[in-house]
Amino acid sequence: MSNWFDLSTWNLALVLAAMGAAVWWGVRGARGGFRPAIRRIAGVEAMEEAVGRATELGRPVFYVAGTQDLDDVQTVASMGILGAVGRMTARHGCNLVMPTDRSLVLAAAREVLRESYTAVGRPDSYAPDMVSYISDDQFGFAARVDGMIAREKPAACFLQGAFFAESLLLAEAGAHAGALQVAGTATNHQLPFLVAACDHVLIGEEFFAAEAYLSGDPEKLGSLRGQDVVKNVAVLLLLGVPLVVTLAGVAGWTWAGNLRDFVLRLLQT
Amino acid sequence: MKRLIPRVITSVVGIVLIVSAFVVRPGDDGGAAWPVQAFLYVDRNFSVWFGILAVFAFILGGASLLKNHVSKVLHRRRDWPYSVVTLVSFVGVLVIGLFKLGGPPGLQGEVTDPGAWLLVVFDGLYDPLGSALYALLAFFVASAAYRAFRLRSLESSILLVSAFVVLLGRTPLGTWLSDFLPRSLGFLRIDTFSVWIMSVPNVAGQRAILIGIAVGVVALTLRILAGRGDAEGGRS
Amino acid sequence: MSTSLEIWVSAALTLMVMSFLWRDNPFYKFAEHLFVGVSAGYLMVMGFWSTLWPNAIVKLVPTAARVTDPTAALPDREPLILIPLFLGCLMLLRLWPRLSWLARWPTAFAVGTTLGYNLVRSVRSNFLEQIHATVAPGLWISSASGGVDWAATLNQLLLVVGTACALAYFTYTRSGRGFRGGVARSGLLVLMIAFGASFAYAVMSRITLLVGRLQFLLGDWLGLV
Amino acid sequence: MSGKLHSLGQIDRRWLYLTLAATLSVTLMIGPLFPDVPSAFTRPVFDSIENLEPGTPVLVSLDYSPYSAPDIEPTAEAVTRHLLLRGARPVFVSLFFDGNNMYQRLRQQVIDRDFPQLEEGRDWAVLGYKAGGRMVINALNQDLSAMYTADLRGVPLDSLTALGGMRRLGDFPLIVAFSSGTPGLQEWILYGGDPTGTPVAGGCTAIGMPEYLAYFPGQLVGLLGGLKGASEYEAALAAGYPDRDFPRRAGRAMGPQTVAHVLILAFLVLGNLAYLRRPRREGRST
Repeated sequence: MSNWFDLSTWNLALVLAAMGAAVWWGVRGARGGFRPAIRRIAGVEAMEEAVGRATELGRPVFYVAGTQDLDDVQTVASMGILGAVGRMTARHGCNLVMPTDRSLVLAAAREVLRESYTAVGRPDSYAPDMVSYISDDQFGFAARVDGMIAREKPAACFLQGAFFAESLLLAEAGAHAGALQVAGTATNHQLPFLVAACDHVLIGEEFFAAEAYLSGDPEKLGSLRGQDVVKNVAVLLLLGVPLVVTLAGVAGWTWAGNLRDFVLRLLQT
Repeated sequence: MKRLIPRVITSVVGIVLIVSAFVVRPGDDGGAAWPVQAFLYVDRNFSVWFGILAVFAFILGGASLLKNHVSKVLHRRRDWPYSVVTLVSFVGVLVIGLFKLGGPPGLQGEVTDPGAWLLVVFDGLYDPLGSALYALLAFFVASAAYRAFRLRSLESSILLVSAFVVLLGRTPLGTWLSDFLPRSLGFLRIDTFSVWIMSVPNVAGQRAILIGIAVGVVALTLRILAGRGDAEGGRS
Repeated sequence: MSTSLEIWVSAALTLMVMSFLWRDNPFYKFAEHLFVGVSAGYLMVMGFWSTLWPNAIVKLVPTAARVTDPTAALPDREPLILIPLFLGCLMLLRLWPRLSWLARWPTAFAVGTTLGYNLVRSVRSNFLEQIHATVAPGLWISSASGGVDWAATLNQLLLVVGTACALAYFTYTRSGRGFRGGVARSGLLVLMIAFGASFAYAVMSRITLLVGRLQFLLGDWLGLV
Repeated sequence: MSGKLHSLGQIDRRWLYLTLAATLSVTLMIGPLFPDVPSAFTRPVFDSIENLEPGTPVLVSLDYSPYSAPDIEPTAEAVTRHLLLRGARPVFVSLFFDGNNMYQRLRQQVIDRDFPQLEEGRDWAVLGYKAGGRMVINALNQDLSAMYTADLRGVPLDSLTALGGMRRLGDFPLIVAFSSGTPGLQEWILYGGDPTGTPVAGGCTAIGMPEYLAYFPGQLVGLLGGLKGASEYEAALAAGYPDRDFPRRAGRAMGPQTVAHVLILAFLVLGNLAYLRRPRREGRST
């Protein structure tokens, strides 16, 4: 073995295998028909509320699926969320406006919305020009969407997907128009600005969890359950190991010292 | 077949590289068993090959740009004259760079050597345009600070207060404002407090995000290597 | 005021971009489209001469090394370099819709390499090392004189609890009420403080870039600074 | 009063743009220099370079583009000066396609200006940009020659005395990365520092500072964040080498920087006052 593998990396291999097993366990459970309960995600609940409010006020709902192309995982996840939003606007009979900056996203979004409107029995309310192509240019797109928001004064703006610097322009326009804004992104460096300017934000991982929840895909939900097991173990380690380290150091108990050495070796690569 | 082959490629490549991370790294004398050598060869050369593919991705990007803008011009779509600007500048820079115009004679030397025309393109066009586009962001932040960043909920309030303290702590104003505090309350000084925010709650939050993403990476990687997710990120 | 044509052109382009602050206009559009073309061309040139030429073409046809340097020693031929070149050519097939399915092969290779390399490294550096760095000091920090450093001990406790709560916020498959809900909620507040710090530093970054541009306009161009 | 404040909230954003530009321009023309002292994040970088043996090769990665240069280039300049002062031999690489150009600028500003007696290939080496991002680092882990057969001038690696016999990344005693995003410091930690055990020190644009601090001090020796980090480093350099008169590029830019922070803070306060005092009946539904 030692001629082939670097045995000092045993802990890394062990942890990797354990994490993989947890995810596999979650997915297998889901395939077996188990549906894990998902905690309430405020941003998701706010979407339904926002669409209802838009209907009452007779004003449109804006949806921007980020500014990246369809090869970005976040854009793909955004299409899942768009499907759910489309079902909401179809049920309430409220107007949906979706500007896009990529022709591929335009095509995909039309397909998703047509399915959504058909699924709730309102195929007649679906119109392809709900989704429009604006421009590929980052700021050019933002400027024109800003103009649309200022004119049409939407009651709700959903900014869901991968955003870069233009997030500020879009969120500011929505806030200024008095829209209820729900943002969601895994682009970490834009999160602070979105949190400051929007009413609800799906933060990083939460954005993908929301998509899994809204799409109802059992495998995604199962994988989520497996990941949660790993994270819970990590939380326990974070809280428990410092206690053991302290006990070993202050009280000088041998067993605590041995446990400390083992766990720290496990974590030390 | 159209779907199977790419999935097999992804899985095999991914699994081989994961294993190779655990293989022994012998010193310069070599002398490892042949399977180890094979893993090390793959580990090293796939990195090099990836770099070559990255350049093809640049080429593909340039070619799609060409295709898009040529079709805009041919069909006289909205704003087509601007597409001419893009096309001319793209082809121009390509000629200047690939033929190494200026600088050392012929194709010799480095494309960024003093005297090369590409340096002029870089300093006269690329740098000012890119820098100005990024500098716009300062204006957007200023206006959003005034018009959109609101104490609308507990979360956004905490965020804004934390941002406020950190920003203030980085100016002499912060030092001046907390000068009245007695020595014993030194930890309440705005500049000290802002360093504390950076090194305690900020690090706690950032570490949680990193740990969370690492777990997500494991799940995503396994899904794709098991052939469940689509390698292209799209839906199957 | 500068007498260099290059600086005048740069200044004019800078002002064209800045005119966007007034409103979207033809000058801005011109500048933006110019940037798209220039940067795409520049990227391709750098990729070609820095990587494709020495790492692929010269390795396949060693005499090519003499093109850029007539005195160069010729390297050994590496026939296997044909594999990435072949995959690269397949990638370009994406431009022809009928053959674009073949472009999935190089993408599959790129995804496989990215995932394969990244899995181990991100678990090591972002999972294990991060937990290790947080827990290893324990909860009892001694001062230099041998006693307890109360401030450092308190900070360490807050760091440990803060990290745990913030991570708990990123778990979803539970009801989210009661104790666990409270933990997750306080984790959200830790995250908000962290985002506040990010916000402040992002503001700093952006202001710096603007100062840089103004230094160019007022200094290099107008000579006022 | 609340009516006035509310109408303040409706102000056209172009007035805000103008205020910012005017304030910054005036401060730039006055040009104050703020005194600075190295923080706990900056100090370890300075010390680790101060402790290098003369003649040690150090891998220096220039991972930034000209658009982020004002926020990171002053750091790169100050640290490179320090490396050369200590007699260390920087070996420049880059993961950004603008890297070779950024090196040319650094050479003009630092080497040509302050160290004209040094010689390329002997006292420093330039391997330059390679495409592939993190994969470049991974290849360097095993063998520098997997990625680089020669330096930018075409001189084979074996003939570069500056390399001092370094064969792979793990041989270097220190990696210094200047980073403005991805690929950058995080990739150097994940793919370079952690697998090989080589210490990584870094400079980054301010925007990256909060995230990279998660790696400090275990996986990262120290961190110079943005203009402020550069200004602190310049101050440390001036204190450590009082007989050399180096430019204080970052220190000079800190004045307008500071004024702009105060202005943004004022915008935040005023905007929120207007928000909190808005007439109730309007609520959100306007």
